[in-house]
Amino acid sequence: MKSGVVVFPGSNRERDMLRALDEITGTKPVPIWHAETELPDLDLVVLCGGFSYGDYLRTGAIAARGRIMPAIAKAADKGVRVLGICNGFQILCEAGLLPGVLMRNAGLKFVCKEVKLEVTNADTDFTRKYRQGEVWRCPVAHGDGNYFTDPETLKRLEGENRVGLRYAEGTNPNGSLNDIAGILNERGNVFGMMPHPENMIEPLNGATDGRALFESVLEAVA
Amino acid sequence: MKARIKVTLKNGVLDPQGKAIEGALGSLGFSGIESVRQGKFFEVELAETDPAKARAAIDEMSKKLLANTVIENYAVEIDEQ
Amino acid sequence: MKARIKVTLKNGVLDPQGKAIEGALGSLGFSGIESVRQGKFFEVELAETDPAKARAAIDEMSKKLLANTVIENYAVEIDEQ
Amino acid sequence: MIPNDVRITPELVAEHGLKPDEYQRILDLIGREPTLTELGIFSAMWNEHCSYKSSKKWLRTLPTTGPRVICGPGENAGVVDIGDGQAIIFKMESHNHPSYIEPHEGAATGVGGILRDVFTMGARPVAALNALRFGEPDHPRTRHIVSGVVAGIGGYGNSFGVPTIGGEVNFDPSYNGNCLVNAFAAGLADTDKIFYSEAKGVGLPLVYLGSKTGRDGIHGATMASAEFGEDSEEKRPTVQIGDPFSEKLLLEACLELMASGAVIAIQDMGAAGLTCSAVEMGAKGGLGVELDLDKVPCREEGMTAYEMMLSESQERMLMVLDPAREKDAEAIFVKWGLDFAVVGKTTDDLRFRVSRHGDIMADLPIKELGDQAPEYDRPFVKTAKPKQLAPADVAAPNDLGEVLTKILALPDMCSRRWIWEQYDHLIQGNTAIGPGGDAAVIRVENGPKGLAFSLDVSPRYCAADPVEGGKQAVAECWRNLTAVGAEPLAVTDNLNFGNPEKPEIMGQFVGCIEGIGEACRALDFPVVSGNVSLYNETNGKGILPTPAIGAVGLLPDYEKRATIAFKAEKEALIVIGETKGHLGQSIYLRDIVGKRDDASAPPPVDLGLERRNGDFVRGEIRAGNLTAVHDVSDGGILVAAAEMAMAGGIGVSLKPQTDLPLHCWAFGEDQARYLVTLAEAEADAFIARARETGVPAARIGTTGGHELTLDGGVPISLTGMKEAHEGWLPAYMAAGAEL
Ligand SMILES: Nc1ncnc2c1ncn2[C@@H]1O[C@H](COP(=O)(O)OP(=O)(O)O)[C@@H](O)[C@H]1O
Ligand SMILES: [Mg+2]
Repeated sequence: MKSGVVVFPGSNRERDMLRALDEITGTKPVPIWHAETELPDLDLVVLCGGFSYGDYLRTGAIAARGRIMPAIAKAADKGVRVLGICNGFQILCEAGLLPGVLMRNAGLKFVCKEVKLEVTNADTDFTRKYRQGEVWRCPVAHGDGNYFTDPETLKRLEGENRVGLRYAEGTNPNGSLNDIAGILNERGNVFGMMPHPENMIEPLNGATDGRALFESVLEAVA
Repeated sequence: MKARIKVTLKNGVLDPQGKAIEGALGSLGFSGIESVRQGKFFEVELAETDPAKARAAIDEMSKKLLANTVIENYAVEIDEQ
Repeated sequence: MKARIKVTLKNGVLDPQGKAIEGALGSLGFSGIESVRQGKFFEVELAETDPAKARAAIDEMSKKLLANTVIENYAVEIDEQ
Repeated sequence: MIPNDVRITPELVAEHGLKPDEYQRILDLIGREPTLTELGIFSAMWNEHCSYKSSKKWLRTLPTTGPRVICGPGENAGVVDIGDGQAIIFKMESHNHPSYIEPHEGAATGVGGILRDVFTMGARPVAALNALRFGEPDHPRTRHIVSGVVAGIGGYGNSFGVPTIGGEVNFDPSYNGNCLVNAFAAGLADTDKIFYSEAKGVGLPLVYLGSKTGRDGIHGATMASAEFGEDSEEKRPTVQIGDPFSEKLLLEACLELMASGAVIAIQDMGAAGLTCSAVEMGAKGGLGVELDLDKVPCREEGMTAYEMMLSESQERMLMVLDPAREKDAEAIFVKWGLDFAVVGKTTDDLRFRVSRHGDIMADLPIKELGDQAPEYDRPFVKTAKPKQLAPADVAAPNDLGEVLTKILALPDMCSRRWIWEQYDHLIQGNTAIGPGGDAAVIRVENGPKGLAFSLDVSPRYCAADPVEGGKQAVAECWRNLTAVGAEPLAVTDNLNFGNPEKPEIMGQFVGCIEGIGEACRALDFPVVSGNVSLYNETNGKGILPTPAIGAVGLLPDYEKRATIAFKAEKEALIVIGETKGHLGQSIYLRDIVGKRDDASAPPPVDLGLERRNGDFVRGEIRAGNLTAVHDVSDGGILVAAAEMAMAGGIGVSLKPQTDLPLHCWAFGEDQARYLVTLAEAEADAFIARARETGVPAARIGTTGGHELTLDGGVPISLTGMKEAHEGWLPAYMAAGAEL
């Protein structure tokens, strides 16, 4: 699987992501500089975690208007898988590739801890290697993960089964609507989530529950 | 020419900061606070000297970047002098 | 009674946010932007009906919580009606 | 000709923190009245913070060399060889006064400064820790300072992208008006790609990199060394704002530039930015420096030479570049969107010359400014030796269990989760042991090596007996590294004290350094970097002597590490080291019996025993014989056992074999001790091995169940202990109005 990781000024989990993709997909992912206007031919484009442009103004707001974004939107239209983790999720929302916004955590504090995630839709390109309803361990590390959208959009998201992951067992760390941790676009090829599966892939991390997420995409594009 | 932009959350959009501030003011002993909403405020210095053109430009900037129109409203004020 | 509080950075205090926004507006193709400063904006609904009392209370709140007077200034506006 | 605009009055001299004799020295040096800019430069270079004038004499007594030391004190950070052509580069630095004035930005810029010290030398930061000291919880300002400092540290490190994996926190009235924020950072570099600040070569371009210069923190350096008085409010506007985003860009740009081979010398702009960095680079290289301030990128209109030379705007660097590579260098900085300007050059005349609008604003001898700054041998009185406290002198409580629960919920003893959950301790994906253990451990990229980090000092011990307290701080760091299976390599220190012009405070300083030096020598634990913060007093009230030690250890294989959590039921719990029930200066004595400022002696530190016991434990960990390890410190055996139980979610029943009064056995703080667990079947053989090496080892209990029971006493539920332990800090912070 050919994958690439977009690097914005202020991205800071690109190395974690590159390592995870390398290890799990067996193919070296390519870093993609934000100032590019075209993407190489890829099966998966990842927007990684960090504080792009310091997360100044609004998280992900400035990156979402960056030079590379039109190319990413184009790829998404063509059906290329796009995965946004943490700041990547925030960027996808700001760019309109996913609905809603990620607001300040309800507790108003940055929170770095392990949470439980329930797979509420195992029939997606990003979750198919999990069982429906499976609950897995994953760390979060963010100050703005409080997913919010208007009632209509929320109804559609739920109705169309586009909530892929939910915080489970009372571990919602940010006040997110309906415990939403990760959502899909209509077409199902763009996925955004706040937690960090790339930091849950080897025994060192305490568990390997995050691997299946990347293995899902691997299988989907195969 | 100077422009001032106020960005506020639309009604119905939850405002974690506002809520927290409300609570904090309460525990600081302030009473009779019915609601607190937090927004943003920008001051932009422009080379443009024509107020109309300036307003148009600022409006553009607000739509394109300064406000997330999904959840936020904005109001522009232009300093004539 | 409604109060509006504008909180802005004191002159000369570094404003990383404003700096980043300035850069972003530039790369979005907006020209002639000389400077951008970001501040905060609060709307507070008060039970208080006496404008003078309201102003005094808001002033207190601003000093104590809404503004960090080490680096920020604030300005209060009271809505009479 | 130098335009001498401003008359230099005695008031002006005093305002710059210079003593009359120091000003006289300036006059003798330059043979004329200094310009205002020159006065500012002298005040910056000769203040305590930059010149170490009160501490130098004593710092020299510390051991700073060893087979693994590549670079000791004198550079931005210390450099230690960890094999395979790799080095760990680390240092700790204080930002106490700025953090008291504006907790969030003060702490944030403190983190920014120490990260810069590390990547200035070519290292990518891989770990950050912090040692924090706050006033008593009931003091009206404490909560505000805690919340601001923690948010500031997290806000900066999280955005920059370094895992913040440990530290320590104390609350004490002596910090009411003067909190301590000591930030530690460590980075990895290849031993053949380390960069230094010593300028080399005459006529080479001096390049300014990073953010623009504003009026930030002017006189910050002088402030950082000035005792706080009622007027500290007025000092406020000098506080700098941290910009972690620019710092992250600066990191990437610097590492890229260094890899390109264009960098000859580099120095970050910290305290008194442009002045300190330019003078340090020239003085170290035996070169003069010429600065044309008109070339300095400015954020504000009409900045004067004085302001530019004293500005402490953050996220800035000064470099000497290979002229042939200037263009590539500039391209890299443009790519990262940072300012880049040639602001001067090196000369061969050993002068520091600064010009503005074509006028010479300063023309000074660079050596005397820099490495030949004044030095004092301050008078001191040694702290009187405290008296030993006999176990019998301390009353026994009626209910040990109740006391244990109380201790677990004390401000100094409770869980710090509320703090470290605001720090990204997982980023970079190499965290093997995060916050909450004895030492934090990270994997060295791709393994198998690991690095361990710990910050320690017990100020109450240091106050009672500076020498023993200094030894103990080093010993506890060494023990914490050992307890995870690491070989202790080297230390950095952050010496926080009161006003050195007071002989009894100077006596504390001298005593602590003596103890630190003795311990570092005995444990082959060289001091490779550090920082001194003096005048930590408000209205004449001195802080407890707080020489924080930061230590680094090496694990050949990070998989062979030990953690404190009980792993299984029915395992043997064994104490290593001798338990004598020493209660002098113990948590039990201070917080349960209620004797603060008690004059009793802290536990004596026997460095021979430390080494013998520690080496044995480390060997057993590496041989894979132990399932859990925890060093015994504040609160004694009972607290250590409770922490292991809570961490593992497994109870323990304790059966002490001792003729000591039970509370002395339970809460005594004798040094050089560890608790370890291993399979029941292996216990006897283990104890035998220990005895062969002359290491005291005694079986004290068995793991299992969901309670802690002490010798048949009333069982204490794990849940109850956890509630007490986890509950205090969140409840305390929630009780206030802080955001
Ligand atoms: N207590 C100490 N022990 C050992 N070295 C010290 C101590 N205090 C300062 N140093 C060393 O003196 C040099 C200057 O210290 P400092 O001014 O804090 O560094 P920087 O200028 O990089 O902030 C550094 O190399 C530091 O390691
Ligand atoms: Mg430095």
